[in-house]
Amino acid sequence: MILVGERINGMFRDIRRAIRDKDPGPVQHWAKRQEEAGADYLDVNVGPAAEDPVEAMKWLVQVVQEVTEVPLCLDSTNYDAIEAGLRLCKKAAIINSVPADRPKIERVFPMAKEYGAKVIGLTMDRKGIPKDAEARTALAMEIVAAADEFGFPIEDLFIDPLVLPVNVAQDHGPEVLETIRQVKNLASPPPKTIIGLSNVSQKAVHRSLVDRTFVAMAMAAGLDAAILNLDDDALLDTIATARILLNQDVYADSYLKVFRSRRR
Amino acid sequence: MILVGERINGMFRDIRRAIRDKDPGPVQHWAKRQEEAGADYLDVNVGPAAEDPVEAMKWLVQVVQEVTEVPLCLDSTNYDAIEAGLRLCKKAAIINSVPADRPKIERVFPMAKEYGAKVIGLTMDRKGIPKDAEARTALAMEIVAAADEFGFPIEDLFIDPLVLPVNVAQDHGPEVLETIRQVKNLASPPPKTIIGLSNVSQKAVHRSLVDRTFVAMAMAAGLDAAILNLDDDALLDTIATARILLNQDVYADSYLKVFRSRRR
Amino acid sequence: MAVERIMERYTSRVREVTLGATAEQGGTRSHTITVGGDSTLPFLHFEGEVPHRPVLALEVNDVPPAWHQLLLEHYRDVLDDPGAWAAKAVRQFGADLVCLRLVGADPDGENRSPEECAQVVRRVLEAVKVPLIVIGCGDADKDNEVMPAVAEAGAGENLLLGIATQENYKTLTAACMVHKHNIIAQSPIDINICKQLNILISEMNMPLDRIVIDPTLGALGYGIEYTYSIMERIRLGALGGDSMLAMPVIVNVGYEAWRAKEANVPESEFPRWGDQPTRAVLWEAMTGAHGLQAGAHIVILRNPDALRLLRRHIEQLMVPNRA
Amino acid sequence: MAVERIMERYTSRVREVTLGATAEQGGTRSHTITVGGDSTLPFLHFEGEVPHRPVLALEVNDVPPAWHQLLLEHYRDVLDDPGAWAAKAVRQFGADLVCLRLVGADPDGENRSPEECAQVVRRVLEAVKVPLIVIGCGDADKDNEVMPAVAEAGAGENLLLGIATQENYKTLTAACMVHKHNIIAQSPIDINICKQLNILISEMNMPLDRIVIDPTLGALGYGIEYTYSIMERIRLGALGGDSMLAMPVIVNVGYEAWRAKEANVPESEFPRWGDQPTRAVLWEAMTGAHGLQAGAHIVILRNPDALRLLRRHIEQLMVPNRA
Repeated sequence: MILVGERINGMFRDIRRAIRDKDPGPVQHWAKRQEEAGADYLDVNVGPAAEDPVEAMKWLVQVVQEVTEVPLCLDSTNYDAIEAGLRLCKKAAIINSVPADRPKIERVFPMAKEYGAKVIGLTMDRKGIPKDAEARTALAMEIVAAADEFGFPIEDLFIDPLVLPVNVAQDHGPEVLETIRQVKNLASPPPKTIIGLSNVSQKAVHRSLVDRTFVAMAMAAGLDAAILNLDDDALLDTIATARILLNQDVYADSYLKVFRSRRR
Repeated sequence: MILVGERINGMFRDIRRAIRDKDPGPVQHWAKRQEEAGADYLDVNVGPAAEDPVEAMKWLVQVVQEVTEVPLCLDSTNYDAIEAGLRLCKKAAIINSVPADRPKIERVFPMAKEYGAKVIGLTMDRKGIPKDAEARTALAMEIVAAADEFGFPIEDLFIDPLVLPVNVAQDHGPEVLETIRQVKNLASPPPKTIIGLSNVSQKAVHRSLVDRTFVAMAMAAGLDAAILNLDDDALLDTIATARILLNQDVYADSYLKVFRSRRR
Repeated sequence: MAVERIMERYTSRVREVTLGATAEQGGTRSHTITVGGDSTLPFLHFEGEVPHRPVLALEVNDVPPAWHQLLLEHYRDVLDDPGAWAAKAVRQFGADLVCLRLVGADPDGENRSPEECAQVVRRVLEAVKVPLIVIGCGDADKDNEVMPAVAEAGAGENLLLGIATQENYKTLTAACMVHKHNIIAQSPIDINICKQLNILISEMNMPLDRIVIDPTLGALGYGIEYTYSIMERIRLGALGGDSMLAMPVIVNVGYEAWRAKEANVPESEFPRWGDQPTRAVLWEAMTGAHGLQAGAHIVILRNPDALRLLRRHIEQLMVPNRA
Repeated sequence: MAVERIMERYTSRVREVTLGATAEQGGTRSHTITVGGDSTLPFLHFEGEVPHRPVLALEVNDVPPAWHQLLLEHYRDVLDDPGAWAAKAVRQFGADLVCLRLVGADPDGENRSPEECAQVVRRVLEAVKVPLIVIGCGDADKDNEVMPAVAEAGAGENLLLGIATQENYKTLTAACMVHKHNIIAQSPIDINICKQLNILISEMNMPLDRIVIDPTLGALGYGIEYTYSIMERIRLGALGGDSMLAMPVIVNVGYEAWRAKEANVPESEFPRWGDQPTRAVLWEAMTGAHGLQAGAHIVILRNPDALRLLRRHIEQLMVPNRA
């Protein structure tokens, strides 16, 4: 599992304030903390409130890279902000994200190739997010075909089937799991799959329980990566256990400890 | 999810002693306790040490039925013991179990029909348990075909793909999950699937974590039932959450409490 | 070629709720009304049972309401007397039950006292012998004073009292439990809150067969499709064994339909919309018909003409269509 | 028709471990030996790198062992002098390194003192300049006394010391850490215990590049296939990025092969098994060849004839087979 830390996001109040006040403190705190928790990537999102998203993204990327070498996942719908960020990234980043929408595809894939970045493709188009797995997979197929067309390596493409909150869109859950399963058959090698895990428990009670139950189910369906809350120890324990049960890591009595300390 | 309480089993010391001393106390304690925890069935197994399995099974069935109306899952490789138990069961029971072995199939299905019992079919034959999902599914198919031949309703057949301990047979885990998925395509209506959940964590550390992670994964694959430790609250919470995430129960903030109290 | 008839088999059914109490049951109603009990989707008689036909209530206010002229015309002679209004609704217009709305309690309006409200309830109970629904003014704090007095005044009558919401259900639930009434549990077109509220009410030890769900119907043109999908899921939940969704459903059609511009604006303003009186009746009736199709068991109306149309519609819907 | 050559791409490699220390590194060895570093399955040069050829050790005992006559013949002149034995093993028979087994420490045998054992180690270190492996007598308590003395006696020499097990690893690990030696971590043909033991040792802060895995090889005919599958999984784990399995592997072939009846019984007893001396050499060599195919980096042998056969085999295995 590729673990992407979700915490450097302008949706969180401390990060929003840090961006506004140009205060690197909270940003670097979370960069280090997520690195210690085993982040493979750090998601970096200026949030919807940023006045100048391009400048804010540049600042975030610089500030984060001052304290960690963990590569970044640049998260924005503003592709100028993403490109500005990519220019500053010291390691190959992930572009988060592109929907199955032609003009955006044409903007993102050439940019990704230029900067050697990976890409997250969303199973949505201008009409929004379809409910059933077949329609979601069809949109994934469009993105896979586009990647192929632009000569973008499929192994570097992550399909995000778009998890929705269980307390308002419960019927999407099984469809997301089925989409993960189907996407793994779209190409050889198949694209990777990724989810924004915390979405599933948005405004629900028992958030950690919901998150970790869903991640186990998604991993059983073939999930490769997740953007998630690395501060949730029970969640990391579940991921470690799911890896053991899927025979992806060799069991040893200390497997939880090993998983937690694998980056240190 | 159909939950079968595992606790009335001569493998446990208190039950073994109870059978030996004809002391109904521990048996009835666990019967009530598992009923309160929401058992849909109570597994009843005299254990390997019982001197007279037929008499022991009769005694267990009687003693359990004195305190609960929860139906039973008669668990023995001794079919005379099972038949003696079936004769005493007040409600339709489950026969646990029959492998893909012709003489045993010929003994079990007619008996199941006579007593209106459901049947658990194991994906093993005289040669043992195969590793890969295809071979397991092929054995399941044999059992499904046999059920059909004997006019046994497929909805009353549970296929058990045989979970093995993760710390000695780690490579079986993904195969079991795949078998669950494949078995659901064997017939229309498909047979049900069941696992002996606690097997997966046998002699492993973090047993509850391993159990609940695996059950979420198996439920995502289509699991219908499990023989499990109903004393494990975290496990029941995970099952409740998986049901919510699979859209099998409607989410409400109190869903955990509702799931726990559904039998009361 | 023979067409295979695919039928669903459900494991459970909607719970039955009985409203009203006769003399021998400790009340003064001439009869009781039972709703619910369905073991299939609405009116699919060939798949399961629809044991009770849906019932229609007419709304009665304790003070003359600021309704559209067209509506007021039906009730002009009784607007000052809720008892007479209720009697007219039942005897002249054929309502199965009366839904008394205690608008007069509103602190921003007449701010009537709990005792005054209780008096109105007594008056209406004397005036009609059908089971009674009583709904507060909508101000949470005031309703928490008024409804206990109403529950006490109606003790023994097995009323249906409302409206409990996720934010304010405890006082009303307690009052219903003490005086053995039924409760309306309202959620804002949200099945999760609907279920959660039923859980919360039942956790106070209110019996599940004394709860009626108000899913908050959207009027025709105002989110009616969304209500449909929520009500369908409620019914499927009930049929699938979810005991916290297996309650009969009440929909407040008169109130919602008359909030729509389409029911109110005169032809002069939108000539292409046609005759307003006809349009208003149809708007209310169609909203009600939709509620029935979606699974409603009790429909609260305002316009007696809409009631007449729906009554005929229900008769047709209840014709067995078994295979 | 062109055949597509499917190649695996692994993300990681086996860690390198270096044994011995030259004068400038603080020791007295003439050279060091590095094992491991593989980035592919054994000898698949076309898929990845096999940077170091596997090395062969000959076993030397501190007291004359109760070995089969056939073996003893090779060492008859040096059985009483471990130094001379080691020198013969290296100079005459061409062993890459010496594996000194301190059988004499056994409390049920000669029960030699730690200091006596340390003295033997010093003697062997003087006699040969190749890196040294030292293994205790197998009695856990006694080894916990002996091995710290051995570690101290060999300080600076970067020895490979054994044998740590899940039940008894702390004393040896501490001794290796203090005196900067490498450790053999042995597990009973069980990948889970293998990994767990590496974790336990590393949790004591032993650097991972100073651990060598002994997976407990089964001899030919005695579960060799099972060992193969465990060793294959260890290698696949290492290549897949499991740092707790990415250690070089040592196999105790001489000891295991000579436990087999097939190596020992005379032709007279089983005429169809053929000439015993030839059979014994082959039994040991074949067990060793299997160990190499399964991923061993260090093979401990007893019979110099088996060593000669394996040496030639390794030369052939190391011929590049890149595409």
